[in-house]
Amino acid sequence: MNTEHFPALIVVVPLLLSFVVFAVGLVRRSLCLPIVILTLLACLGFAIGILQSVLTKGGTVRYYLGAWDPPWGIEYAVDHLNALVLLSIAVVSLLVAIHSRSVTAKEIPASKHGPFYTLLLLQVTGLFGMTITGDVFNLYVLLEIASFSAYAIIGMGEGGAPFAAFRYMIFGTIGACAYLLGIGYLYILTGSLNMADLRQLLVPLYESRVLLVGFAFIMVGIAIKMALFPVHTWLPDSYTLAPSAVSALLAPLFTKVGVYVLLRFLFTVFDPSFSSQMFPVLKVLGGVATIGIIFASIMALAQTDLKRMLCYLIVAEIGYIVVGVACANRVGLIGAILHTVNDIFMMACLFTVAGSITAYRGSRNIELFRGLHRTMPVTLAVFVAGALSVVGVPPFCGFFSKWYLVLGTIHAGQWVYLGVLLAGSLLNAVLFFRVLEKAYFELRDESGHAEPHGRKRPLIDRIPLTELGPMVVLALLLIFLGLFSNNIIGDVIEHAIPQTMRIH
Amino acid sequence: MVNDLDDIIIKFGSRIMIPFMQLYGLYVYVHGHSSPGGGFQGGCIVAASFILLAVAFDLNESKKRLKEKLNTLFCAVGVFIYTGTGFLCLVAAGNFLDYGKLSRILPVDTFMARYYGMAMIELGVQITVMAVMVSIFLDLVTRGQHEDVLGPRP
Amino acid sequence: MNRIAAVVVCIIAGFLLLYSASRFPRWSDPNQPASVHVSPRYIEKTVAETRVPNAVTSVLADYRGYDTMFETSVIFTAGIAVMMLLRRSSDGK
Amino acid sequence: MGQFNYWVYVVLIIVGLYGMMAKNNLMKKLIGMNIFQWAIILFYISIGAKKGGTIPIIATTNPSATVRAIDYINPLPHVLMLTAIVVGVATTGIALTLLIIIYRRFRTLEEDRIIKALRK
Repeated sequence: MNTEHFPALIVVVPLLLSFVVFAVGLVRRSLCLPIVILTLLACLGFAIGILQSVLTKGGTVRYYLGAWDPPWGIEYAVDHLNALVLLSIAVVSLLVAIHSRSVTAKEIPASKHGPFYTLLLLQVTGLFGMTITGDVFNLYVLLEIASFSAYAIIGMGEGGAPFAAFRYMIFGTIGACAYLLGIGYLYILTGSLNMADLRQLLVPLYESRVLLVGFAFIMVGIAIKMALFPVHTWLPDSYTLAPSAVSALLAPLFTKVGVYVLLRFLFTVFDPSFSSQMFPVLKVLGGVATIGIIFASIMALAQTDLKRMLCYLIVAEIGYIVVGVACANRVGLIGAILHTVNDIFMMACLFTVAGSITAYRGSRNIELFRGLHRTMPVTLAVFVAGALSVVGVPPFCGFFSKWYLVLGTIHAGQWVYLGVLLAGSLLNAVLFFRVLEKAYFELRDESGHAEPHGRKRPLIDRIPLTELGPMVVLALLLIFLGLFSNNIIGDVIEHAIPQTMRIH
Repeated sequence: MVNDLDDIIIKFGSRIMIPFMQLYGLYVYVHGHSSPGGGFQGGCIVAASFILLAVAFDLNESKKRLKEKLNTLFCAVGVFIYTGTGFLCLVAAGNFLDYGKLSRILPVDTFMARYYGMAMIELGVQITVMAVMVSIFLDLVTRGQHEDVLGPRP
Repeated sequence: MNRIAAVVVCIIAGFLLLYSASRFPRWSDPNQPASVHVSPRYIEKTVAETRVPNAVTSVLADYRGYDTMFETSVIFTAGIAVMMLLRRSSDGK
Repeated sequence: MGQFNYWVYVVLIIVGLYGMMAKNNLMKKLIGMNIFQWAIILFYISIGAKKGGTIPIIATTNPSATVRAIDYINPLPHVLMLTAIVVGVATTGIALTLLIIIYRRFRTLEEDRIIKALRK
């Protein structure tokens, strides 16, 4: 099988294997995770292959499903932007899956491992599919697959988790239906569902009020799915109460795929000129995002629950990315795309650490960080790497994307955005200082955790290597992404910027 | 469940109706190509017959006819048939789901290959829809407590 | 509080929807864009290209068969979700 | 009255949206969610209508016969909505499951009481 089929395979292989995992889970539960990991490894291979073929071709790689030409059939259109996001999803989901082995064993009863891993794989399928598709309705269906598996897995948790999942479901359904309604408006105006086709057909309709309302509904739908500030309320509850393995997968990926969809609609389905001039959407988004950054950063400061704190951080990070988009210039957009990718890795890093610590300590309270550097030095070092990256300290990747975001706001002359970006980073620094102070400088570790009984394999940091390895890899990736950010921008992101914006 | 409400009319009536419902479900699937219908509708009708069995008699009766584990397996088998058909097209050197290329495997021309490819995936849809509808119904009415509905315990 | 927010959102959404619905192409107009751009091929070519006279089936299973695959997967997802969620609370008794 | 379908769908959407946001009982929220979804389905189906068109099942099986698109209604919205219906069924299934678990845990489906119980 040659590379031309990779775009289909990257979605279909995890889908097919999820059924296999389910069937195998009925017979032998221990085989589920190895199959999941092998599948994700294959997906990583496909993602690399896709990125390579996009780079060698230097343009959009298209794949016609069922061999029907685009406006009639469904097409996959992969350009630099999707290829980059696909690769990030593949890497992070693989690492999180490996990491999830021991965490899942602690958190989820063995009888449910089969369905759990099936849903995990379906989740990844949905995310891949949303990223790669070139058809607006296909995106909706895949969005629902990803959402359903999220609702179900979040609903598994203890205490208020089913309630959080239900609220997430109500919000998610409003979002998905608003999106469906929006594409219905596009359909009634043009008769097409293909993104590339829509772009051409919509140009003469930019004055139409039906189109404006449809566009507004699509934006609302995507905003809910990516947890933009006023409609983020579903996120902290549901991601906090989700099992750790899943929050480490959902938190970095789902919201960022939402950002990707936003970029797709703003700059591919609609012409950039429409989004920036005809309709004040970028101004609205930017204004909302600035409030969101400040609000979420302050809310994060107020939390005593580690995971909930990180959840508010996600809302703030989404704000940063949207501010970059709202600058509507080349540098700002580079910053936004780079920050999307970086944020996937930063959040994966932080959430895997949070998962390990909570699984080890049995509680999510930040107080439990006290004296953690003695018992879990490596894990804590990984957390520091993630924290420094979020704050934006030079060798780590977060610095470079924030640098571009700052440059973007300066180019656009948006001093409010600039101020908010800097203030937000400062708040994040305070936030992490508070946590790390507990971990490093408050020495008493009175909780007196005994060594885990009956351990079978050598443990570093009192956690198995399968758990520690992925975290360390993620931390190293943060540095690598930082060091090679120039290459990433030059080779990939530059080509993902819409033509009309490259001139600056 | 319904034991104290042992109604002969309901039992007898559903006993007569169920085979016809299942036959009709299959008819709707088979004729989906030339009349309203298809895998989803047919699957719903077949599932309704099992649900009627569970309502008119009791859950055990329904589960005697459709073993829980088999039903669970069917959920995966249906989608597997669908996706597998897609992969078959890849093997036949076409794009994913390009049934036309199945003519290299099946003894028919390109157009009829599309016809039969569709029949194949509709079968997958039918099986999955049937199994999932029954499974959701049984899980919801028993609130997951019914031991046999739940499959093996750890 | 909740109710006031709901009323506000409903009024805004209702205004937007009515505002746009008045400018829709006329209902059941055979010449509206949705009826002339992509869909005619499905009707005119379904027999020629797939030998299936039911255009809904041919679009569902062939032209847009990929959507249907995920539609089936959605059903499958729901099935195992229900199974997993309910089964769990029974063995955690 | 030509746009009747579209007015009806707007009304249904508002009803559903209000139910989802304002109702205190989770079951009523779910019902609102269903109304919302069906409203969108009605909207799509309305797009497919053509005056004088019949159901999109071609009367001939002769591959070379000419078929006029104007005689048959638009099949695409119907296909899309078949998918949306399935999504609706799946949502309802998962939502009912979650409601069962919520009820088992909190012995109520009133949102304010659940929140109160969670605060404790």
